[in-house]
Amino acid sequence: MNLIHRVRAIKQLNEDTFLMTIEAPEIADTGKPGQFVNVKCGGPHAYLRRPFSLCRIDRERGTFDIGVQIRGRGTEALSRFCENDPIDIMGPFGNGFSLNREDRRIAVVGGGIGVFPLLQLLREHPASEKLTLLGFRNRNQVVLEESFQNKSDELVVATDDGSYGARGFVTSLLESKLEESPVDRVFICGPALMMKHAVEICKAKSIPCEVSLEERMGCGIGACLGCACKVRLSDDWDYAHVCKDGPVFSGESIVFQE
Amino acid sequence: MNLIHRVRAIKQLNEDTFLMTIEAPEIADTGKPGQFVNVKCGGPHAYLRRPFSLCRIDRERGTFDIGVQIRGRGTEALSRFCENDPIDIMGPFGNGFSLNREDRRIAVVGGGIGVFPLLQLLREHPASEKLTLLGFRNRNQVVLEESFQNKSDELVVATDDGSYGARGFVTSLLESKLEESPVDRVFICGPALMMKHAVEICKAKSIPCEVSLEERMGCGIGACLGCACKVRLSDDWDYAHVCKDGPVFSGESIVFQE
Amino acid sequence: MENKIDLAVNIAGLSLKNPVIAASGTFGFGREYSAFFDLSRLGGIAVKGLTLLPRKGNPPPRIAETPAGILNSVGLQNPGVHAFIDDEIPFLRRYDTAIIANASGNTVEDYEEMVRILSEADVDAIELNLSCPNVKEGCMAFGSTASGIARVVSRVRKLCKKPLIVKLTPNVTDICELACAAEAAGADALSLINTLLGMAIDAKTRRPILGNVMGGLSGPAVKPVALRMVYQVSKAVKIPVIGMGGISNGTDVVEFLLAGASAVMVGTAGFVNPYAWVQAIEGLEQYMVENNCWSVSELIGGLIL
Amino acid sequence: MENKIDLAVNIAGLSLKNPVIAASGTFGFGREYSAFFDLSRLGGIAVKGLTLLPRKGNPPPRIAETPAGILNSVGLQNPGVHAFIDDEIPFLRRYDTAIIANASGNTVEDYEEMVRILSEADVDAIELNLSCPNVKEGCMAFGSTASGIARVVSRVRKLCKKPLIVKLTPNVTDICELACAAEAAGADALSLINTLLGMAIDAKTRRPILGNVMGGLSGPAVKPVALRMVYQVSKAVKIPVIGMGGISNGTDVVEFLLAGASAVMVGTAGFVNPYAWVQAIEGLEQYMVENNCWSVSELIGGLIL
Ligand SMILES: Cc1cc2nc3c(=O)[nH]c(=O)nc-3n(C[C@H](O)[C@H](O)[C@H](O)COP(=O)(O)OP(=O)(O)OC[C@H]3O[C@@H](n4cnc5c(N)ncnc54)[C@H](O)[C@@H]3O)c2cc1C
Ligand SMILES: Cc1cc2nc3c(=O)[nH]c(=O)nc-3n(C[C@H](O)[C@H](O)[C@H](O)COP(=O)(O)OP(=O)(O)OC[C@H]3O[C@@H](n4cnc5c(N)ncnc54)[C@H](O)[C@@H]3O)c2cc1C
Ligand SMILES: Cc1cc2nc3c(=O)[nH]c(=O)nc-3n(C[C@H](O)[C@H](O)[C@H](O)COP(=O)(O)O)c2cc1C
Ligand SMILES: Cc1cc2nc3c(=O)[nH]c(=O)nc-3n(C[C@H](O)[C@H](O)[C@H](O)COP(=O)(O)O)c2cc1C
Ligand code: FES
Ligand code: FES
Repeated sequence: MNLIHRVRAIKQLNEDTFLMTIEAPEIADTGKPGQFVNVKCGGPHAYLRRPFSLCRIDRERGTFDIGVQIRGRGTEALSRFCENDPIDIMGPFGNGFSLNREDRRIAVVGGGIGVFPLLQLLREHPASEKLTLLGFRNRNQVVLEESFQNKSDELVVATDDGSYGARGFVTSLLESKLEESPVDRVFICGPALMMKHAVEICKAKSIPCEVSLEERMGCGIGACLGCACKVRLSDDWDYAHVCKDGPVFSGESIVFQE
Repeated sequence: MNLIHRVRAIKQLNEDTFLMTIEAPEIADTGKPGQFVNVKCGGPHAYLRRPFSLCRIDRERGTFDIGVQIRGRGTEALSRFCENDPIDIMGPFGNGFSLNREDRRIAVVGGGIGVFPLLQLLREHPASEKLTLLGFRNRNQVVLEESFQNKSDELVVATDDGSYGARGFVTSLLESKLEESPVDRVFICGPALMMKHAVEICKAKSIPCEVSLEERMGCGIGACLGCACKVRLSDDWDYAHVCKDGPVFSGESIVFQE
Repeated sequence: MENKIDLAVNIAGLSLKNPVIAASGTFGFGREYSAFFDLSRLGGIAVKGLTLLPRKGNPPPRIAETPAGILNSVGLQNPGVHAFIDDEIPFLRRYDTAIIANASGNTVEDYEEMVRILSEADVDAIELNLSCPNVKEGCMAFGSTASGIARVVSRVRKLCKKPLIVKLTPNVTDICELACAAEAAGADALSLINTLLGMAIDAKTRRPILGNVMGGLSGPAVKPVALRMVYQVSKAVKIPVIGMGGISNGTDVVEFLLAGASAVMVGTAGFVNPYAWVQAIEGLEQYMVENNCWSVSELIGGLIL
Repeated sequence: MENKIDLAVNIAGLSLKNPVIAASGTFGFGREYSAFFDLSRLGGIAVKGLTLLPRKGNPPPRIAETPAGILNSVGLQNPGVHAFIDDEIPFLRRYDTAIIANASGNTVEDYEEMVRILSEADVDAIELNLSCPNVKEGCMAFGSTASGIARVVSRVRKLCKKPLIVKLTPNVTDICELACAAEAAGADALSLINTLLGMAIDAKTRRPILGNVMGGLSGPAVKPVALRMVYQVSKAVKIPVIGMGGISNGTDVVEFLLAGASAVMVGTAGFVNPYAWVQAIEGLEQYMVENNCWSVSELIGGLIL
């Protein structure tokens, strides 16, 4: 398997977030929305690879995009890549979101960098009606609004501080939207607390939902058992593994930690 | 002290050796032949700095050159720097070669990458007659011949395999040249074994000589006592430190290891 | 170039086509990495640490990155020895590589039972994990004193019908003392090092990064410690030593062989580079070609002082 | 912004203007780094390890680079305690920073004599080095058992007129046992960790890189082990703990304080970045500003579990 691909473009989205386009025909060919790639970020301090969700796939060009927020040494090193640089990427890994024809109306709910995997989901999902709810901390954090607009029948953006779009948490938006008209499935990605609340809202309305989880990874492919997350069994619980059993799980199955 | 300087040019000298020009007015101003700089090479695997001798100083432009042979992870990372890249360099450190007006005739003897510090020595030494003897493994390893030619009254190049210039070791050249006509001082830099032999030759002829030593360094400034080398005392021996007491030592004072 | 280089080694009756083994806990049961290369290329596979009953392991996060290394607190999550025998051995036996069962227990009786079961199973050797830092009972408690090691090893020795490898912890004052205790009690070979006990803290949240607070350090950062211990132990005992800790490439393999190891294990490096295992073999072979070395035995313990 | 942040700490009577101390053996006697910054900015300076008589140290090479770390086998090269007092203290006293004398010996009597001499000298504290891995006798022999530590510390305690810091080796099974032994014997504070014993081999030459074969590992690579030990020890004893091992910046300092250290030492990182010491102080201060923290004591042991 060839792991060395090529950076095709880097586009700054805001102060600390950028979109990287990578040429990798095999990944573009087989990648599904919700899957992730595991990237060697380089730099003297990032030893392990870092996982990033497929954000947009261009199968014709043989490229895909990842959206990256600079959070620490790995993402910092990644931000220094330039066009045409070789880049070491493994993937695509994980299961991806469900793409059911029966789901006619869907809602996607994204918070912060959790919005990234939802874009490709919107691009590929066969539903006829797509509602998109995105939450950001403030106006400066809003990213990819136009791209989401293009792929949604309705898009609502909220900011925690009201500096852009609706004021408040995206979960409140979800609650009131579901009140107005229910959907067949909700797809959620964002901070753990946000996902927890969103899942509770869906549960209360008996609407099935899927969440995309994050966990610190070792191998990224299921060999090290590093990326455990707690899942409900019928009368017990167990650990599943985000890289292999996920990163997408049915919202009901996850035991969110405090 | 500002440690961040700028790469001005990189020039390949042969397959595994390059010359790097660095803009650093303070280092160019104060640097003396035989002194070295301590360079953060970057890359994921080189933690410590690496020492390189000042090879050529251009005080007007405020730049200096180092000649670098790729030997391992640090020099490998260094070879990837590009023009205009910032580079973290400490120096100049060490004592440098003696520049005595009384030394009218001098010989410099360089082996392999040991030739580098000798170029700036030739450029600055006040002697009226300068003999330069350079030894390389083979024709492909010969570097900077023209620069040395320009600064020497006589230049002889030898290669171990005779593929260029004289055949054999530079120490044999030294021996026969000193036979022909003695000099006031010999300056030697190269592999340990070569320096050992060269010093013995000088000793036999009672000609004072100076050698520039290499040793693995921690701090590069005399604080860690890492770079010890064995020196002769009148009736005993002690450790001196290459970074602070050297890298240039009088040839007679050094106890060369087997 | 005609290649007559002999990479094979024999560790106390366990014959390996080459000295590179996948380290326990980093390679699962081989399935994941079989997508990247033919497992038959490996000298052997030490499977994920097994216990009598299935174990869930420790709470997440279980991985923290540290300078040139990682901490893990997986805590022996595994499906239990019976599921291993039923579900994993058949898969592994499709490949021509040695299977090493890594066994842990809470009590001496656990270890005995594990060895009894595994002696009847289709595995090529048993590696006794007396050194896992991530579980409360067992393991380290036995593994960090000579008397603990002597007790467990002498008891299982009587039941063990396979080559018995004892894996040692580096978190001790005198690893040679432990190595000698294992040898005297009947170990056929030793493997070392397991992980160094460490910890990572997130200054922002003021919390430990690992759910289990402490974890085991592995990867390149530990290589100097591992190399030193392999050197010391292989001088102290007569049985073969399998070296590991931070090995990432063929040069690292050579260093461990020179220090006295008869074979090596590669773990953490494979997380970053899934070809680390095969590249370690290729790198070793290349070194041997370049240095006119025709058999691995010429390198073992070949350090020049 | 008005800065009311209080960086001062008091370690068993030793008051430091801030908790960052230069680690012994990495800072000489301060002269070299005084060309880079004002030594008065430091909380303190632990000088190069001293012995009664001058020592030449070990044969070169004495330094080997390892992943994110270094090995050293300097072996306590120093001019002897008398030369230190005559030639170095006057220089150091030009700066407003605490002087910590790091003392080693081959015998208990050596240690007693060192402490007797240093108690009369113009130093602010004595750090007993019971943990140098680079010398054959003394040090590690005493330092790696509780009884050895108890013996040396209780004997010097009677003679010591300065705050007495005992420096511990990490190359032990149970560092808490040693820490408690030092506390019981009268140590005023503990400092840890000294270096981890390690080794590096050059595959090309098949020789050890260090002239002394083995050496002490320091730098970022050891940070997780150091942090774990500081955490364990500061829970086990009541006396203050000075933490070190791989600290390179302010965030690292915060992590050690959270783990329980009352002050820290910075060593190897300064070889790469001569401003590491002052940047560690500045980074700590910045963290405190950003986190509304007005006194270092709010951070010490502040780990949230
Ligand atoms: C399946 C999956 C998909 C992801 N997709 C994206 C994406 O599309 N875009 C994006 O910007 N980020 C994504 N992340 C998160 C991203 O992997 C982390 O932000 C990144 O690993 C941080 O690396 P760092 O070196 O910059 O941070 P570090 O310096 O390692 O740590 C900084 C902080 O980042 C967080 N972090 C570190 N490692 C991880 C990890 N493996 N998972 C989650 N958080 C971590 C921790 O809170 C830590 O405190 C995803 C994570 C997972 C598991
Ligand atoms: C005072 C001084 C001046 C020097 N001047 C020059 C110069 O002008 N041009 C040049 O090409 N090289 C010079 N060197 C040597 C240069 O520092 C080393 O080649 C370099 O440090 C190797 O780094 P690396 O990471 O590539 O090698 P590594 O991967 O660290 O090791 C590869 C090999 O390089 C050698 N080596 C490693 N560190 C040192 C060291 N500190 N000193 C000597 N050898 C070492 C060892 O033999 C080792 O096996 C000088 C060394 C000293 C001490
Ligand atoms: C994620 C992880 C899980 C591990 N699990 C086990 C285990 O179950 N049994 C065991 O004996 N060693 C286990 N180890 C230790 C490794 O087998 C090996 O001893 C150690 O990681 C050092 O080698 P390395 O640096 O090449 O990884 C584990 C290591 C890691 C990183
Ligand atoms: C080159 C060198 C010399 C050292 N000499 C001494 C010493 O003389 N006495 C001592 O107690 N510790 C000595 N140490 C250990 C350091 O003081 C410190 O405990 C260790 O290096 C860990 O900290 P660091 O990772 O910040 O360097 C030395 C360390 C190095 C790297
Ligand atoms: S990261 Fe290794 S199992 Fe998921
Ligand atoms: S390298 Fe530190 S004293 Fe010379």
